[in-house]
This record gives sequence, structure tokens and C-alpha cells, in this order.
Amino acid sequence: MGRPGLNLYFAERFRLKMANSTLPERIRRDFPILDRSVHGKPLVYLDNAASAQKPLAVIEGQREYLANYHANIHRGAHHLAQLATEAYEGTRGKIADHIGAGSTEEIIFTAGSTDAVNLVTQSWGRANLSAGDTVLVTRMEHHANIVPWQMVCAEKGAEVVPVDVQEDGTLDLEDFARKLERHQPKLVGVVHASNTLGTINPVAELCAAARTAGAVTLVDGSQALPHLTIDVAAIGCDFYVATGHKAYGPTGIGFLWGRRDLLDAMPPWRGGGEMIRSVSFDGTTYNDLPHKFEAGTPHISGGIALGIALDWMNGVGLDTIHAHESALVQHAHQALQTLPGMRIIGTAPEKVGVVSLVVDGLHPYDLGTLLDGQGIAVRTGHHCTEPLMAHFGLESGTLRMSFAAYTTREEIDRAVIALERAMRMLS
Amino acid sequence: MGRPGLNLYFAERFRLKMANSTLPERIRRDFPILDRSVHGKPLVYLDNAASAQKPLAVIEGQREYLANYHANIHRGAHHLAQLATEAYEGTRGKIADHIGAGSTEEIIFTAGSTDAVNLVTQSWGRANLSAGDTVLVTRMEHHANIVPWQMVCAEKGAEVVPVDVQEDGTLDLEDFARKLERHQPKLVGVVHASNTLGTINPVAELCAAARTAGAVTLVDGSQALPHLTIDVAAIGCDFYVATGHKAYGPTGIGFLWGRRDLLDAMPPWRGGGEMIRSVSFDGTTYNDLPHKFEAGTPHISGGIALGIALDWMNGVGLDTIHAHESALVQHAHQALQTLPGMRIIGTAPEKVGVVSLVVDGLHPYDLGTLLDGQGIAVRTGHHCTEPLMAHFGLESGTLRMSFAAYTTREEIDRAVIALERAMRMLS
Amino acid sequence: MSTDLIAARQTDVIDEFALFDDWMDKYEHLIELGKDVPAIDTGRKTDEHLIKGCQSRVWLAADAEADGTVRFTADSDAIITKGLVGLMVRVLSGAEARAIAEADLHFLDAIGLHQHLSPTRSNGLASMVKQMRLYAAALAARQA
Amino acid sequence: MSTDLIAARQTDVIDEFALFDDWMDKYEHLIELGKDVPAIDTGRKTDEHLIKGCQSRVWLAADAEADGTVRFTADSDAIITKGLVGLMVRVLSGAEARAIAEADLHFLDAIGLHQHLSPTRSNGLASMVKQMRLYAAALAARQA
Ligand SMILES: Cc1ncc(COP(=O)(O)O)c(C=O)c1O
Ligand SMILES: Cc1ncc(COP(=O)(O)O)c(C=O)c1O
Repeated sequence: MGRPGLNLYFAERFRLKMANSTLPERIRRDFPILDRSVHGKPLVYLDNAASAQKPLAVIEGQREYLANYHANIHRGAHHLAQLATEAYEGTRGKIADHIGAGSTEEIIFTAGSTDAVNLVTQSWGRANLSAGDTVLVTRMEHHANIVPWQMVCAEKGAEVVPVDVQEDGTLDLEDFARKLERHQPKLVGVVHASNTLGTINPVAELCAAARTAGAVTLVDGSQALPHLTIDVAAIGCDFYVATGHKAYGPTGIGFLWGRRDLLDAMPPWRGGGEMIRSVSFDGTTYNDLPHKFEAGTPHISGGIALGIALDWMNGVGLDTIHAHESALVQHAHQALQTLPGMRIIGTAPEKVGVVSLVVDGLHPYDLGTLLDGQGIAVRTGHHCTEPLMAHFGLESGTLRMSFAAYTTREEIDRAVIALERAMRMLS
Repeated sequence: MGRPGLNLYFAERFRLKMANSTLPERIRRDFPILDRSVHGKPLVYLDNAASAQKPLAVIEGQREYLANYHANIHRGAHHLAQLATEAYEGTRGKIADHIGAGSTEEIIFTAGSTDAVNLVTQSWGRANLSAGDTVLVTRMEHHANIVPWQMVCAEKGAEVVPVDVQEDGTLDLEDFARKLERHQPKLVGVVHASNTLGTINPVAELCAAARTAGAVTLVDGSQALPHLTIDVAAIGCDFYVATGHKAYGPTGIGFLWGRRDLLDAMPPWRGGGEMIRSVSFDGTTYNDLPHKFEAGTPHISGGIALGIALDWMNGVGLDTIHAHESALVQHAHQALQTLPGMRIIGTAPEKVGVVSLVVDGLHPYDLGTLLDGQGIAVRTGHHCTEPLMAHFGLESGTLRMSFAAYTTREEIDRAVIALERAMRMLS
Repeated sequence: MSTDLIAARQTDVIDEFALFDDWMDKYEHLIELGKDVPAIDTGRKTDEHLIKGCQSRVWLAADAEADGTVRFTADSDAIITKGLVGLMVRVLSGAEARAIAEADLHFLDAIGLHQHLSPTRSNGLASMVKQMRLYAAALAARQA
Repeated sequence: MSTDLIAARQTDVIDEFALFDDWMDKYEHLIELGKDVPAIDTGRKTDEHLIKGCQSRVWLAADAEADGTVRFTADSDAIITKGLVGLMVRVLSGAEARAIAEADLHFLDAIGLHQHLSPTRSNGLASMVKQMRLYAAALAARQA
């Protein structure tokens, strides 16, 4: 296996380097891709909210699994199946520890946040929503936490109602309280941190209010996992979803955490191998948690590598990462404000490493293309938050820079200079 | 990128080696895991029907993606996003070519076969089945092609009816014709090759009869993809599903092929990013094929690596692989029949590389455990085909040896000798 | 033969871009072109003529001329897309319907901008070209 | 104290298996043990006592004795599982309820068979041990 060995090796390197250098210097060499160039310019990767790059430990851990102990997991009596199962199931334990879950049985592996929300809408939602019911979400939700609710609500004759967002990109808490009161929603869905605005929502407060109003709560932690310490018990939510690839892990793997009694009461969603106890044409019975919700061969290398990614993040320390990124956001805000016609979308006091912007009269796509030509990777458009863009009247979306643990101030400076050049070229 | 370069390199090696050596000799060095040992004995991996091992091209291709051009795909205006998108979408084209699909828009990426069948049951099934309808499947289906149908049929008041299997493991074609006639099923689901028996079903014939009877057809090609040349037009089915990890690709990725008019008429299943055209709280519209069915960030490395796996298989040649495996099956049948109390389950004339067996009075789990102790990886149990096991009265399932392109005669001989030893120890 | 016309125009564009070997210079030129593209008549900048890419929007209008050729006008809300759209119009507009439908459009590749034609780029350009060809093909079929 | 009893029995088993350093020899011994395990009373080999692993099946019966100890009998349809089940019974049966509930069961690890205790092994052993402990814990709680 060697995976534990590999992790120890990395943990050791961190400890040695922590003492005398700043975060990016300590960790950048763990990310081989950061050394590459694009269009002949050194890459500046500021598209981390779309997907973070992977540390060597993750890349090598996946490789090692494929080259040394790949086998289909569960039910295999042979040694490789045992090794693969232990590694994969090991991640379930790491996730449970990482987010303060009561037990590993409450952690359901999914293909990502989107898949996790769909599991909730199609299993819990179809069983619990009926005509006239309301699902309350925020106007800053990612499409992944809107569309699945629209689909199940359309089926059931229920309604999806959005809570307003204020000018600075914070949630309108009065509107939240008002709509909670007025609509008595069956479920409240809220993004922990917005992928477009960076806003960190007061999820514990929101969930407490929702619970008092009798609503079940779902928190979308896709952007929180890479930046914040998560404790589902402290948040007090009923469901929490996240995705691996934004948190230094692979794509195609994520998880749903759910309160055990809710999960137990929910019908299975996908059918197939693994999720059954016994199958016959006279009647099929289903497996216990968590397998009840996990049909078919999972993304094994992804599961294993997600565990390594969590180890890597915890090795660096989420407080360290969050402090670093907060400083970067401050720095970016300041630097950007020196440019003419610049408008930063999302200036909440509490933000993760996301800076969205528009420039008067210029199209984000043009700006993004000209940044790409200078080696700078940013994302432009609606960032899968069209209702939010409509709310701010930004039909063409924004240009978004988003940061990770390895992002440097110098990279942000280079991006700002490149942006200035792009603005000159376009006007 | 380097991926195309890598493939060329491998293709070149094949050509050089083809001339003067047999298949496993030519390709075994492409599979690093085959050199490892288990419990101090050299590994003999005969669990390929559960999951095949990965060639270096696949392992290195994934690594290269993660180390050199990882980014979230689609909608990204920057260079890395472009490279990743091209590689991922390139696989869609390779799949379409590989199975004779009319267009790439008919290829929907899924998490595997299980996920693909669930897409059909939850989208097509929920829209098209109603009370009193029948879904006809075979008694040799994998749970993945039974349970999802049971779930949607339970919801709709429809019924799942199984077609019988004969003593030698071939499908009872008379029973098929009879049940087609009697039940007038809305859908016929049939496994292309059985993962437990090895039986290759006459899918073209079955689909033609089903179509004449007015049924929509779904073929589960999970075990066909690694062994047989597939042509969905020649088969004449409406849906075809398969999974990557049995065909030398990664786990967590597979596909659904569907007839375009059916796919076009089907409602989306999972909601979220990618699958939408436009989202608002007043109404959301959906994207075109294939994206309509692909919500959220996909398993990007898996998609890229699946394309490499197909290239690898085609480089070796499916006819070569199938001929090799057929010879192995013959050899295994002969060698096993020398052992006392041996009963081979599944002796159809047309088989893929799967040999299931039971030994009088001995438990498959005991045999499998003692094979593992001798370095030989096989699978024991019901292989996710409980109804088939019940049909044969095999409550404890079978011991299954399953072969791949790299399996040698010597490995089978070693397995037979090890089995003999295990039998001696147990009696 | 207006196939030759399209080929000649592509050569023209390729020669024009050969002056720039730096990526940014090329885009600077594209932006200048974008600024100079005669905007589509405002009367035609309507939803009917809209091609919705998810990054930028493109408007395309096509007119069949009496002599069997097709005249295109196009526009975009993003200036780089507009430059690209303008190049496409410059190469194809005024050619014969059949020639447009069958044209081998290699110039974007040759000037190193082929990535903008990728359908996954979502800038609307790929859909626009598809629509130009479909329109021309339909027209050519009617003429035949 | 029957914690010591459990510890002593584990040492016993460990010593016994120390004779075999080859994997196959160890399993040979386990099989012999499996053959010798007194089968569960056929009257108790019922669904009520069945623990369904998906690879092999295990039956477990537990009886609370008047002196606060628990007597287990167990069986399996697979001989290796039966050997393991027999070892577990040998170590725990007749010990005090509390000691069973709290026992540190390291002997399978020490003799290199811990993988059989993995819940994903699906041989029913892990579920059986869980059930033994639950039974003992419930009994100990009632006694306290
Ligand atoms: C015949 C057959 N169908 C379906 C499946 C399910 O494939 P997956 O688990 O990759 O979804 C398998 C393999 O497990 C299989 O052999
Ligand atoms: C806030 C938020 N929610 C959900 C998602 C969806 O994650 P995934 O695409 O991995 O399912 C994303 C990222 O795309 C996100 O930023």
C-alpha cells in the first residue's frame, strides 16, 4: 500500500517547513502543475473555486492505488479487495472526523455536491414534499442547490422561494426571517460559502431559526470544505453536502452527510449492487446505512484520494489556509480598486477566497480571454448562479478570481497588472 | 498534454511485439500490478469480471492530467479548461466510434452501468411506465439491471418479469418468446454477457423480437465492453450501458448510449450545473443532449482515462482479446473437470472469459480464502446475481475465475493446482 | 466558383494574421477588427437572431440574394467574439450557398484561434457557424 | 476477574498459532478447529439466530448464566468462518457479561487474521462479535 507512508512523508515535510516560511512557499512544490506555462507565460491559476489543483500526495496516492492494489471493493475475499476496501472506507472515517459527524454510517459517498443534493431531493424530497409546500433557498445558491429542488417541487406541486441578497453580497437576514415565517418551508437550503461572491453565510444561526420554524436544513458546503473548519453538529443542520475536487481532491467524488434518523427513514434512490440486502423477483430488501444509498461500483481511486486530500489540508491546517486566503482577498480588493471602472461584486465582511468583479463597459469574456493570453486562468460568466447574476443585473456575469492555499500575493499582483493591460486593449 | 504522444508510444510497442509473441507476453509489462505478490506468493489476478487492472497508459494518462492540465471543464475560457475539456469530450467521440453510435450527442457519461440503468429507469421509466405494465428482464441479469426496474415498477404499479435460464446457462429462448407474447412488455432488459455465467446472449435476435413486440430494449454491456466488438446499430437496441473499470479504465465512469429520439423525449434526471440552458426562479430551461443528462462536475480524469483504455483495447484488438479469452475458457473448463466433485456453472457455447464453479460439499468462501492464501484472487458469492444463484439452487454462490487480455494459461494452471490443494485441505 | 472565393478570403485573413506572432498582438488585432465590424442593423439585433452561447451572445442574420449567394451580418456583445464573428462573415458572406455549406474552414486553425470554434467554448461562435452552414445548405437544396 | 480470563485465553490462542508461520499452515489449523467446533444445537440453527453475512452465514446463540457469565454457541456454513467463530466463542464464552462487553480483542490481529473481522469482509464474523458484545452489554446493564 504505502499510502500511509506517503502521507507521513508529507506531514513531515510540512512540519519542517512551517517554521521559517510563508504558506505558499512551503507548499507550492507539492503542486507540479503550478510550474507549467500557458501561451508561453508562467501559469497563474486563479480558478480554484471551479476546481483546485492536486498535491503530489493525491496524485501519487491515486497512482499507487492503480499500480499496486486496485480491485473492486466490498465482498471480495481476496487480499487486493481487502486493501482497496480498507483504503476507500478509511476515507469515510476521515470525512466523518473532519466534519464532526456522529458516525461513518452517516457519510454517503456521492459523485459530488450536485449528486448529493439530487440524492436528497429525489429520496427525502419525493417522500416528504407535497402540493402547497415550500422549499426556501437563497438567491446566491449554486444551480446545484436550486434546479434539483425545482424539479422535485414541479413534480409535487410545491414551490421554491428565494431569500434575497443585499448589495454587499450578504444574505438579507430580515428577508430570511420573514419568508421563514410566511412560508413555513419544509426545507431550507443554504450555501455555506458562495462560489460567486465569497460570502460566508451564518449557517448555524440560519439553521437554528429554520429548525425552530420546523424546517429540515441542507447546507451546501462545496466552497467551505477547502477553506473552513466544518462541524455539522455545531452548525446544527440536517444535511451537509460537499465535493472533493474543490478541496484538493479528485473530481467525481463528494459526500452527503445526513442526520441518522432522517437517512434511516429515507427510501433508497439508486438501485443496484451494494445497496441491497437480498434480491429476488418476489421482493428485494435493502442494505443498512451507508450502503443503502451507494449503488454500484464507486469511484474507488477518488474515494481513496479524497482521504489523502483531507489529510493534506489538515496537515497544512485549515486555520492557516483561511487566514492566508483572507489576507489574499483583502489584498486583491485593495489592488483592484485602483483600476478605473472597477466594481467588486461581493464585499461581505466574511469571505472565502473568491473575488468577483466587473469593469464598466467591458465584457467579462473579453477580459478573461485577454488574461488567459497572459497566462492567468480566471473564470468568467455566471458561475452557475444565474439568479444571483440577474439580481445584480449582470447579464454577462462576472470575472472571478479565486484563491487556494498555494496562491501568492505576487500572483494576484500579476493578475491585476494583466487585467489593467486587458482593460487598455479593450477601450 | 503528452497524452496523444503516450498513446502513440504504446501503439508503436504493440506493433513491434505483435509479430513474434503471444498476447499476454506482449502486454503484461503494461500492467505494473501483475508483478506484485500477495501473502508472499506471486499474484494471479482472476477477478477481472469484478474489475480489470489498468495498463500504464491509463495510469500515466490520469497522472499527467492531474499534474499538467487539470481544470474544471466546459465554459472555461482559459487554456487548461480548454485542454481538459478537449480530452474529456474526446472520449465521448471515442465511445461513439467504438460502439457505432450515430453521434456523440447520444453518449451520456455516467458513473457506471448502475448509474446508467438508473438514469433510464428514473427518466424514461418514470415517464413511460404505468400500472399494469411489464418490464421483461432475464434471470441472469446483474442486480444493476433488476433492482432499478423493481423500484420504478413498485412506484408505478408495474411488474418485473424474468425470462428463464437453461441448465447450461443459456437463455431460454422459448420462454423469452412466450413471455414477450404474453406480457407485451414496455421494456426488455438483457445482459449482453453474463458476469456470473459468461454466457453471451444473442442480443440482436432478442432486440429484434422485442422491437417487433413493441418493446423498448436496454442491453447491459458491462461485461461485453472488455471482450467483444460492440455495434449498437447492428444489435438494434434502444439503450446500451457499460462501465469503464471492467474494460481497463477507471471506476466511477461509464456511459449510456440511447437512441436519439428517445433521449430527446426523456426528461432530465439529475438537476444542477451543466444540464441547464438557463436558470431562474421563474422557470428553468434545460440544455441539449448530451448535457441535459450530465449535471455537475463529472469524473474528469476518469473520462479522459476511459478514452485511453479504449485506445489501448483497440490497439490490442478486440478480436485478439476475445480469441485469447475463449481459448483460456476452454483450457480452464478442461483443466477443472479433472478435479473431483467439480461442477462448472455456465457452459454455454458462446462465453466471455468467465468460469463459475462449485465443488460438492465445499463452501465457495472457504475455497476462495484458501486460493487467496496462495496468491490467487478470485471472487466468491452471488456476484450480484442472487436470482440466478437461487435458480441454480446455489445459496452460497459460486467461485468465479474471470480472465482478461493479460491472463495466461499458466496462471489458470496455477489456480487449478491451488484449488486442488484447497479442496484437499477442506475435505 | 465561390469555393475559390472562400479559399482566397481565408488566405487573405491568414496572411493578415501572419504579421503577429505574439498571442496578445493577435488579440489586439482581433479587437480592432471587432470594433470595426459593421454592427448588425439594430432592427435585427433581436431574440429571433440571437444565438445564446453561455459566455457571450451572438446575433446572426442571413439573406438569400437573387444570384444564389448568401449575405450575412452578425454581431456580439463581447468584442473578441465580435472580431471572430466578423472574420467569419468576411470569409463567407457573399459566397454561393453550396460553397458555404461545404466550405473547409481552416483559417481559424491556421491563425491559431481554432479553440474559439470549440463547441465547449460557449462563446456562440461554433453555433453560429453551424447555423450559417445549415441556412446555406437549406438554400442550396432549394436551388438544386 | 474474567477480563483476565479473556486475556489468558487470547494468549493461549496466540501461542497456539505461533507454531505456524506459513499462511496455509495457519489456515489448515483453522480448518481443523472448524471441524472440531461443537456445532450449534440443530434446534438453534434457525433464522432467529442467523447473522447474514453476504459470503457466509453465521448462527449465534447466547445464554445468560445465573453467575453473571454468558455462554455462547455458534456455527457457520463455511468451515473457515466456523473456525474463526469457534475461536471467538473459545475466548469469550463463560466470561462475565461486562468483561465481554469491554474486552480488547486483539488476538485475531496478533495471529494475522484480523482482516476477517473487517465489516466489509461480509463473512458475518464482525456482525457476530458486535452482537456478542451488545448482548453482554445489555445483560451487564441489567445486572448493575
Ligand atoms: C453485467 C453487469 N452489469 C452491471 C454491473 C454494474 O457495473 P457498475 O458497478 O460499474 O455500475 C456489472 C458489474 O458489477 C456487471 O457485471
Ligand atoms: C457552491 C457550490 N455548490 C455546488 C457545486 C457543485 O459541485 P459539483 O459540480 O462538484 O457537484 C459547486 C461547484 O461547482 C459550488 O461552488
